[in-house]
Amino acid sequence: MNITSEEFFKRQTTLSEIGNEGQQLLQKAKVLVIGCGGLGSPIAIYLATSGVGTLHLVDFDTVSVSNLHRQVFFKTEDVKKSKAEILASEVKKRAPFTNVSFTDKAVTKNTVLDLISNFDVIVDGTDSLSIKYLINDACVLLKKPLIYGSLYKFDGYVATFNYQNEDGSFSCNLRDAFPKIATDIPNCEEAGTLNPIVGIIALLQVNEVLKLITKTGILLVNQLLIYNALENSQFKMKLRKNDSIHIEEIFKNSDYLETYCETQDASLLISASEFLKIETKNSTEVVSVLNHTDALIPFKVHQKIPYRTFNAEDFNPDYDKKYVVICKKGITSYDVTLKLKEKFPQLTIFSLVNGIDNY
Amino acid sequence: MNITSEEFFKRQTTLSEIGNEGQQLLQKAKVLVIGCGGLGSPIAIYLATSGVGTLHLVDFDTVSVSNLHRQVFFKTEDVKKSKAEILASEVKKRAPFTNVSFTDKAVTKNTVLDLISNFDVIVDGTDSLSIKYLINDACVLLKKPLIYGSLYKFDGYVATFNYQNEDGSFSCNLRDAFPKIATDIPNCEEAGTLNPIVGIIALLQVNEVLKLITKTGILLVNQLLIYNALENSQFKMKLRKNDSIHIEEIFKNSDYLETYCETQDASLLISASEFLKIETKNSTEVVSVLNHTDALIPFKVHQKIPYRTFNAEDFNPDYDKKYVVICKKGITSYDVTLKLKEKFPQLTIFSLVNGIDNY
Amino acid sequence: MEIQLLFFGITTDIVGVNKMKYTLKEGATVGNLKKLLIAKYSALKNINDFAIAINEEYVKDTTIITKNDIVAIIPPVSGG
Amino acid sequence: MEIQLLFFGITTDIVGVNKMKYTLKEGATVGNLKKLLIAKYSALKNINDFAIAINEEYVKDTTIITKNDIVAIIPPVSGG
Repeated sequence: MNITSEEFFKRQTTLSEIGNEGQQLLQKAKVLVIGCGGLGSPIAIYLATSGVGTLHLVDFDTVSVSNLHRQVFFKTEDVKKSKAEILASEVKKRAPFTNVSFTDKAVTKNTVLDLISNFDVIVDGTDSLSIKYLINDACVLLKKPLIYGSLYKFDGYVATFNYQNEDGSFSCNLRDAFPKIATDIPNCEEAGTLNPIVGIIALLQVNEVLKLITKTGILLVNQLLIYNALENSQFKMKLRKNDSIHIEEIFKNSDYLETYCETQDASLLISASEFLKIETKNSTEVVSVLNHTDALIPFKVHQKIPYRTFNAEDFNPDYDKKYVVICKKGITSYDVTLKLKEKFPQLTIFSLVNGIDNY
Repeated sequence: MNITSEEFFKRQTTLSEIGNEGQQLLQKAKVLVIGCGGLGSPIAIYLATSGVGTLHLVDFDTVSVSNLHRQVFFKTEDVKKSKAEILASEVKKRAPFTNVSFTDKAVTKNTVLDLISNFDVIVDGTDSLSIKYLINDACVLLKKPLIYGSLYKFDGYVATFNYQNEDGSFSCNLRDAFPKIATDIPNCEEAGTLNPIVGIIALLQVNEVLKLITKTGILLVNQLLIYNALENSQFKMKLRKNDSIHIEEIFKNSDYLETYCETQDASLLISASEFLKIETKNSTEVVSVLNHTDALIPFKVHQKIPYRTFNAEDFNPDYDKKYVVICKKGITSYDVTLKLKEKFPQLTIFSLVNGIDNY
Repeated sequence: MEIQLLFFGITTDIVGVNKMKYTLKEGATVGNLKKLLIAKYSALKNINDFAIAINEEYVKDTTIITKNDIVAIIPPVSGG
Repeated sequence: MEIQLLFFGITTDIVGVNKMKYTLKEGATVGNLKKLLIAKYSALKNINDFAIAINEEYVKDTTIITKNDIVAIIPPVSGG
């Protein structure tokens, strides 16, 4: 079939904000998408079908079954195949005016500068905090605009970082919001999410790229937009340049390797199977620290102390009991266990490993 | 490959707001998606990969080239094929736990009640004002919740209509915001749009469906959410029940046929080709009513009177001239032509048909 | 008194901006405002089919507008 | 004085809600508030790596909080 770009992009060029001029800017643009998962896959497809002329996709990973609920451009038959490769082939099937290529290797400190140097706009669709900083810092060093997106459960974050103003200065970047890579964030396991917020954040990133390239609308610069899918609430945090941050030095001195969860002290932990053996004993005292006191718990609970109001000072220890503290994921229960052990060192107390979720 | 639902939905069931219980509610749910275009296609795919158990897709139309920039689950090879059929096959390729079927016929007053009666939730992805009212009214009659979405250029609207409250009453519906089908909306031609806002509205609709079925979060009831993609601004209009509206009667008395553009008086119009013949003559006076006075115009303009500030009282007519009023689409220029002709009946004045866009 | 007007959908095109300051007589109703807007922008002649919100709340023609109110003009849209 | 706290990302899980009223001494700074929150919710111990916004504006630890301020606790997120 003979498909003309006039016909393909008719519904865009009819917009006075875009026109043929805007369409040509898109055609000439070179965009790099790093990460081809929940964010990266719609980003790549929507950018290509918008008419971005050159697109390069990067992801080291292969498709897994638990990706499919939110990475909707992969099909069941794609499981175990390269994400970047499959996504590039999906782009080809629907975007005849886009030149698409891919890299199926991880981005590292050694490769990042070379990788981004040939592109006009960098889009971050990765799911690793340290790689997000690596990309941010590299964009600052090479003066590239970065379209940032990320999420946790129902909260999605979006921003356009390091955009060059007319006076030559650059807008805020990730380190103006979060100066250092937070280590020790309590929950390192994948938190889970529903697919709409992932798609919404991806499309807000696409929207930034199109606005930036076609010089239309107002970019999300010097701010961080947060969208919450449970309440449809939008929050915009205004940012300010932090002059005490020297990214060139940081880049030189960092290795950008993953940081890991705090390791929990094994002597304060009880596994689900061990707990099963003692849970019905009279000497066992189960303490729930769930905030929702009416949550269904699959075993008997003797005390409910919502974490929100927990205070070690108020606790009356019974030294004849063996305490097991439980919560959903084993994070807040561990925290309570630590505090009680600190205050009452003679107490026999354990946190249920990985919480009710793993019971 | 053996794909289990546990593995497929792992990242959803891990959320305490969803869990296995929420996943089962999704599996049992029957959702009808009417319209399989820019809104309907991501809606169908994201709902299916979220685990909605039964999905029925409706669209009478076939894929055209100018759909492809925003209807991203269709590929170039799908042009001229049935949208509903292709979309159903795309669902099957990625959602092993969804039972999907389709209808490739238009929804009419005669078929709508039968169509929606078997479903728990109705999603409107259509692009016709009168069909949107038809679906709304049918949902009210059959007491079905309706997830509404629509858009114009960069503005997208979303709401959950006719949701049954615990006391048995129903939340607001489309007619509480817009009591009657607006006839005569100035611009009936397709206005054009960029693909991210289309996808964002679709995903906000998906988000409503998932919240509704799993009883999670806060629904967009008794309000209309408007998202503007150019400024990333969100506006929520609170609605109130309008007791003077009797939908049963309206349904009985309406035919829900498309309303058309106001017809412009041909004696006040000049076509692009006629205009070409006279545009360089001394007697021709070209008046631009574009609001952007620095917009590029592909021919000589003698006067610029931004439509925003136009007032027929301020106009000094020169009866020796032949006036041609121009704008982008021929809508505001026609309006100005009408007003000037009314005030100065002897004036020779024309509006350029379909505006600069068609020149 | 001064109020703020917001425009959505097709009304943004008709008026040419998506917001503006607007001066109105004390005690004016939504109905009065509609008439004034039609007089100024005749392409808004269908404004009676549009929704009007004051401070994000749907209002009727009889509602009285007060100083600094944010009045939104919300037409139906039909794209999909 | 009373202020409003908003929580985002992981902090919603730690605290169990996404907003709450909170009472604070007059003249308290963002730094003071952080310490109080860590004392109450020890899992917020990384709060120094989080962004704090008052009335939607990023602030430093030395900023003084005033009555009715809306203070948002914004942790980094890493999902993609």
